Amino acid sequence: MKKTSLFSYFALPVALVLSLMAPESAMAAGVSHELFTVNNTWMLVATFLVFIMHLGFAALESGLTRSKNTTNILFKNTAIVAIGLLTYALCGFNLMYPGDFNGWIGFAGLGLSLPAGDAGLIGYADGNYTYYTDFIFQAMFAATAATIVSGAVAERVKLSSFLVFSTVFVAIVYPIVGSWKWGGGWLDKMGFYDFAGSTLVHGVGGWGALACVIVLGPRLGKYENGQIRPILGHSMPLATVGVFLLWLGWFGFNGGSVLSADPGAVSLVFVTTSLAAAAGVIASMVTSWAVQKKPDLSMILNGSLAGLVGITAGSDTVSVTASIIIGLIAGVIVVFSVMFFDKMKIDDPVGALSVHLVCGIWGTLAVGIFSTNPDHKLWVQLVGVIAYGATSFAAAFAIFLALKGTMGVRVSEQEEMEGLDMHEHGIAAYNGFQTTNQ
Amino acid sequence: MKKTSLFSYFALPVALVLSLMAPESAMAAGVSHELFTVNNTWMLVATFLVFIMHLGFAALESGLTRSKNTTNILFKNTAIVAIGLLTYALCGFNLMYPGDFNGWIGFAGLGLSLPAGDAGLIGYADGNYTYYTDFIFQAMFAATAATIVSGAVAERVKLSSFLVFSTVFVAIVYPIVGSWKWGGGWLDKMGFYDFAGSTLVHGVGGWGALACVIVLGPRLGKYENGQIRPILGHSMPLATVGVFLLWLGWFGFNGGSVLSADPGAVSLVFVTTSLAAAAGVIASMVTSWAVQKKPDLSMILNGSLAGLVGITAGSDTVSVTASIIIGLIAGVIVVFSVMFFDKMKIDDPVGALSVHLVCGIWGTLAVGIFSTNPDHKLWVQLVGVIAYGATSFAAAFAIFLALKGTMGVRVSEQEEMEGLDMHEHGIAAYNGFQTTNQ
Amino acid sequence: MKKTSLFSYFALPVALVLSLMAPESAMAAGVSHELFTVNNTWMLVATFLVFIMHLGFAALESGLTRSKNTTNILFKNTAIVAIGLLTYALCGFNLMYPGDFNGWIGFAGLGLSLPAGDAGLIGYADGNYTYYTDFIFQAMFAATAATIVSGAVAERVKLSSFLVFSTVFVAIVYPIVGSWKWGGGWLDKMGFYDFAGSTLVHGVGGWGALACVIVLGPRLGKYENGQIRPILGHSMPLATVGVFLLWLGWFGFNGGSVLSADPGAVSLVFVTTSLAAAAGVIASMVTSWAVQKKPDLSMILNGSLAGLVGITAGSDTVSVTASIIIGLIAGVIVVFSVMFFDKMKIDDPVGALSVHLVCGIWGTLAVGIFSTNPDHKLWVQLVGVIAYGATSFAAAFAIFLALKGTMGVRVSEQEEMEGLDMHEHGIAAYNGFQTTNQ
Amino acid sequence: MKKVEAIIKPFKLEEVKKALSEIGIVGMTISEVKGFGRQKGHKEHYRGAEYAIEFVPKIKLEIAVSDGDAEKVVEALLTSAKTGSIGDGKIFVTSLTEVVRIRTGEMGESAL
Amino acid sequence: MKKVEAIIKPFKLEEVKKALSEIGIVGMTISEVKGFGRQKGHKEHYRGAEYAIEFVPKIKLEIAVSDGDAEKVVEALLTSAKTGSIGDGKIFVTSLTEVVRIRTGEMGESAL
Amino acid sequence: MKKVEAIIKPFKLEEVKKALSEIGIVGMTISEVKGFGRQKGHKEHYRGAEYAIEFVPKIKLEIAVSDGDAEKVVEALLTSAKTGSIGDGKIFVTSLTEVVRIRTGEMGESAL
Ligand SMILES: Nc1ncnc2c1ncn2[C@@H]1O[C@H](COP(=O)(O)OP(=O)(O)O)[C@@H](O)[C@H]1O
Ligand SMILES: Nc1ncnc2c1ncn2[C@@H]1O[C@H](COP(=O)(O)OP(=O)(O)O)[C@@H](O)[C@H]1O
Ligand SMILES: Nc1ncnc2c1ncn2[C@@H]1O[C@H](COP(=O)(O)OP(=O)(O)O)[C@@H](O)[C@H]1O
Repeated sequence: MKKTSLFSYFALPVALVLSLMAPESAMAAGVSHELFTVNNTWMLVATFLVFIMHLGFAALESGLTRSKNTTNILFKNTAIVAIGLLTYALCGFNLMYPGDFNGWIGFAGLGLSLPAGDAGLIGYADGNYTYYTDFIFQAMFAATAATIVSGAVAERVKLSSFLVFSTVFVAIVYPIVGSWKWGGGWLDKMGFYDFAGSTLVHGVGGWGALACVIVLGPRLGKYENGQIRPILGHSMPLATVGVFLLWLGWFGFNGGSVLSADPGAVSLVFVTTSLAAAAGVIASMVTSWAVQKKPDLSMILNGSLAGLVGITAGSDTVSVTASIIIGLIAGVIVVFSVMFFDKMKIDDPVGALSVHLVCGIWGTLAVGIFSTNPDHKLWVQLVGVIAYGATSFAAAFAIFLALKGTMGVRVSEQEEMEGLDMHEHGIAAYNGFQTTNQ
Repeated sequence: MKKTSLFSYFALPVALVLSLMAPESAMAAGVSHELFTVNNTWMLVATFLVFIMHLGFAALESGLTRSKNTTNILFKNTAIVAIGLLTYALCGFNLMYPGDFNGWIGFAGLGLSLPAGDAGLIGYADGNYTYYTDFIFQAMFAATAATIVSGAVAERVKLSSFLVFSTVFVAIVYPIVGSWKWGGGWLDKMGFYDFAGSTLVHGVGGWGALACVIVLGPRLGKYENGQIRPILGHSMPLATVGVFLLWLGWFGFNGGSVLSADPGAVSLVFVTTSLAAAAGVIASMVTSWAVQKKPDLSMILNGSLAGLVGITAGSDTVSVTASIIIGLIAGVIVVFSVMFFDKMKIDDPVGALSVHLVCGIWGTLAVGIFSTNPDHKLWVQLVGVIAYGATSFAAAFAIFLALKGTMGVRVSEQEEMEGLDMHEHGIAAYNGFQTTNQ
Repeated sequence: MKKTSLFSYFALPVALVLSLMAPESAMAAGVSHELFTVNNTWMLVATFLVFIMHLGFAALESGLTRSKNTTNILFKNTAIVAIGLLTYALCGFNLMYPGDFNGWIGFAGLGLSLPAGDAGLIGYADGNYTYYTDFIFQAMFAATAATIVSGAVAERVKLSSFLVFSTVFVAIVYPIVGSWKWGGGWLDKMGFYDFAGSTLVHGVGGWGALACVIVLGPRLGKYENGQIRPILGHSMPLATVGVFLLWLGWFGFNGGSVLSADPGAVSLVFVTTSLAAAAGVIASMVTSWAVQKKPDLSMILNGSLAGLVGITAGSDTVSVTASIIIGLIAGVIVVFSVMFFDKMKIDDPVGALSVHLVCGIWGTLAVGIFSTNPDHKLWVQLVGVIAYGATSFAAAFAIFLALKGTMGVRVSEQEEMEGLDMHEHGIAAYNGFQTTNQ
Repeated sequence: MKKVEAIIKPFKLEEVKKALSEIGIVGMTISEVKGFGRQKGHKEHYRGAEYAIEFVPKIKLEIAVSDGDAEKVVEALLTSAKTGSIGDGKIFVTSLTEVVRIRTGEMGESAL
Repeated sequence: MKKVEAIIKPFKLEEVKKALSEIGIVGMTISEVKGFGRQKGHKEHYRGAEYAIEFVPKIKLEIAVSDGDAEKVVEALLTSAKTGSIGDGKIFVTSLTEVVRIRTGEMGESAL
Repeated sequence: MKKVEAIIKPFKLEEVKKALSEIGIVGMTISEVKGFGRQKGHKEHYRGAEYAIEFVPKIKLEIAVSDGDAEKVVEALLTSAKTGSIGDGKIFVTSLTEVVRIRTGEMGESAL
């Protein structure tokens, strides 16, 4: 049971009845102010950890692309955080957690509103966190879904169109499909399980990315005469900084998804998360060493993220050994997946599809295989994967196609060749040449 | 009520009388060891978050300046943290929180001294944190004021003079003016409100920066024949890393200024802080897109900081909607302010004046406009702004002028043209040329 | 008393007897769920702080070396985290904390196993943290020892051999010698004190590094015709980012070594840690300014780390004044030590020997000099230093010599001259040249 | 022997290299340069102030060839580097007094 | 036609460019180079050991001009690039056999 | 006067510089270039796809010398830059019409 029942009722006048509906967590009345405070503190720590993932994405994506597009990528990633937070305040939060609803779509109204009475404090979520903590933690999550798309469409997407796409995707698509599970909707009722968002965040972002990449087409020169021409990332240090920050943020992403500071659960999640990431590194190292004959840094960076995405859905519900297996498999998958998408001429500069989409699916299904909870069924997980895939892909495809027909989604050939930095922003990312202002 | 009454008495022999003076926080006797522990833990988390802001400043300032001065900037920022911490231990802390004093200037003695009895632990601050936590959290704050100056004087200031200036500024000026409000001095008595330091930290640093920049003059070649010649920052990735780390640190800067882990207050501060930053990004994006015709990355980076500085004074006392408005206005202000200072031929390489001084003023006044607390009056806020401005500016001006007359404050023309890195430090920031050691 | 008695018994069926053995901490039965939760939360925060040190090492080491070897360094540092975590799960944890053992070597079995009963939760460590927290916090420590070696052997070591070395070192050597003190072994019984690992982590890593560097020899061209030819680090920003992140991580490294959120102890550790680092900066600045005539950024970066390593052994048990003295001395030592190793033709590209080994020794001895606890004796500290030195050095020397005789430990001359990045990994760290994919 | 130097647009390099390979050129040396010319750099804004980007990134190729091949090389360059818009670049031809292959000490055309 | 190459101090570029514009030069190509010469790099310390900075950053300009303009260009360079202290740099003049404008295929002086 | 240009392997620079100093050369200018030649770049893999590294990092030296010294310089280069394996590089010699020292305005051989 995750973000569900805690949220469904906050619009009710008497929030204290909440305590009667959530038997497996402590009674609101039964949670001391002390425990409430530590729970809330941990959730805020998790919040700033998820925040720093945005810097992780910005660094990773710019590191794995060319320097002539770096300003553009940094700009997008900065803007997306802002867009994500503001739209989530405006409507996303209340779309994702609409309270009592038909299970498919509901809306609790524009803006934020602190529930009356002490429901805004200790009574809000059984003493696990305040209303504001709930909002800000969820808001940080929301923006990550759009950021995933950013990496896949890098180096050719038109800035304005991308900003419009992100706004719609994060303000409407992400929260509506999110409500199906975390808002207590139909998939939640069916028993689908996705602890921290292998599918709800990474899958949704990944499907969106796939749709956009298909509409957009590959970068100029990537596939020529039937051959794949690798386009090298311009800065491995930047990419590495990005991955470590993402891993750091994942302690909050997964650890915060416990939705309290419960010592047993949070510490287990730290262990499974870390070991899956480590296993992803080792497996991708061995795989890339075997397949490419040399150990590819960019692959082990992807490998650690693959392990992290893989463990996200089940990090609280699988054994330590299972977490290692999940990570190992994710690390193997990601290498072949990167090669597969390239063979399909689906151009994804940073490996976002392989990491977030493919390993997001793997992680979600892995719950059905490895969960220690017998209620988790593989077929239900599969239903969830398909439902999210179909909807997110279709929605993103439709939005992006509409943008293509109106504003256009791709920069001009000249702009792409000369770099988006000078054309979209008028400023290069690196201005080290001695001649510029001596 | 902020850092005031908690500190005013710690030199008293019987610290437990404290509990009688602070009715709105829990009685010291009434705070459990558990709550004390979580409060203190949060304050330490906030401490390390503020610490990382120093890396944020170092990265932002070096990113927005030329590569020939990068080593110098990194050096200054590393040294300032050290200077800030050590001088705060030596005298700053006891100047800023002198206990009972005349409201203008007081001094509780050199060095740190753990109050006797359990006043050093749970009894020290009503169970909100220990004496050592208090010191280290405040010490991290102190150094930021000097760092703000560092950015504005970059690329031409003499290293030794700057280090002397910083030492005096952070050891004496910052804590004395700080005592007027946070130490319980005359402005505190008057009802002036500055939650986390829009004026006490950012304003003081900003006024100091303005004084130094005026004494120092612009960089060679910045203003020629009545024209502004932009000097491009050498690394946008570095600047972006800096801004994200600053934003991250702000969760501790503002969140820690609650001075306890109080769930309602800290989570509200997280929300207002984040949304103001996000609003700052969006507003500066729109403004720079409209004014400059292209969306300027350096402007939205400044924009997020503008929002953060703007919300700093009132982040616990304004509504969520107000926080967005404050951020939006800050984001607009910062763009025009950058242009204004350039027109005035006041050369500020990183926008420190616009971000910290101008938006610091705006944030302080915004409390008078948007605060939900009727005790906060706009005119009192204005008095505070003027008092801090006059004093900090005058003090910085005097110190820097004295240095100019003695050690000199500016590097030679040749040094400025060839770069401070080789002349002051004998080492370039980047040594990638193949010829240096093959 | 540190990690000792808490661990010695976790294999016992009735873990609750634990509470009887640890009189100086609260009774397990006596620790409330609230305090347990905050303790555990702090330990998890400390865990992610130690994690980020790995990024710190990666950045520092690649910043202080040449760009042609950067991919290689980033690769090694990413792989080591993974190796460290996985081997610690496999055998390291149970070698280091074997429970009741002969004091020299013991093994509690392969893999992790949650102790039965509530021993895995509140009863596991007197309510200070859970079993999983214990493991993951210790596992993050383990990997740092191997990373220290990485910096010293940079730019010439063969990747595969280094990975094998690290695996053996971190899986077997580090935990076995670690058990002598933290596992409750003979040095613990003798009264040796090393709070957070000046010797157990930094010393062990440093001695290992010394052994490897001696076997490996200096980089080509470092010492020619009896002269030292400095090889400049390629990126000062990267190095600076690394040092700030290490300092950040140290709040968890030392702060987490309190092994609970105890407000007095953790906040004292924050103060001593910060002031020692600051003092290290100032002392190394003054020393390098005096000796080299110019203030060397790379030296003050090493200086802050020197202060941090120096305070690690005694950060909970020395006075604030002592912490400053320890840091100042460390800052002086590190400058001369760097010069000394160079004179000895022991080539250490990043100063790892001076920072971790030399200041690790200094910090361990400093406990004997400055500790407020009369039980800490200088001669016992010296015994510890010698015991750890002899064993770690000998073990590393033997392993690395064996590798030299079999796989070889050094890349070919050509590879070293042209850079490890292209030869070991087939990818340069920076691909900014316009010609690569336009 | 001649040295043909060409200043071209960076994204044309791949094509130029191919064209040269096709006419049998097996060696060349390239470098990053910045060009100033009719292709006036655009005006941009940075932090609110206007600046002209006067120097545009270019690639410089240097190709040593026998006298006979020089014309062929120039022609190959002309067709492969051309986009037709301002800033396509220049070709400069100079005479080489001597060419030596360092590895073998060969001189003259056999060193090419 | 002639190619004038000048090695100058980086911070002089702006001034040199202006001087050249004034005498009607509309095209040039510049690159980053490092110079070794009488302006012996200073001795510096890095991590306690001394090292000599022998290679000093310089800018290289290449300007193709008609034979008649060469002297004017050299003169403009001489006055604008000069500081009077060691390391001001050198000017080299070579003969160009041919110049071609890639965009139009124009040859000779009209290609300049 | 002559300009001797040499394309060499980057790690040979130190040795070459020493060899040139020994024969009395006090000035030179170097730059980073990339070379394309017989030393075919290896094939590498990046993210699973093969790519050829066709351009290899090289250092270009430019040395202006009197006609009489040119041969000596070439010889010094030949011995000091040689490793014997493919890719050692080339030496190109051209005639200089004029050399000027910016600082003093000296011309011809005295400007070297
Ligand atoms: N006189 C010159 N000397 C050296 N390089 C030149 C000269 N004129 C032009 N160039 C180079 O050729 C490039 C293209 O020239 P430009 O005048 O912009 O357009 P076009 O090639 O269409 O005439 C310039 O960027 C510069 O690098
Ligand atoms: N013989 C030479 N060949 C090529 N370049 C040279 C030569 N001599 C000097 N230079 C270049 O000119 C620059 C300035 O020369 P230098 O001897 O330092 O001072 P000056 O120009 O005052 O004589 C050098 O840094 C180098 O780039
Ligand atoms: N025709 C040429 N024109 C210009 N530079 C050349 C030419 N041929 C070779 N080079 C340069 O010389 C370098 C070495 O040449 P290469 O053919 O690889 O080996 P070798 O020097 O052993 O013949 C190349 O990388 C390139 O920089």
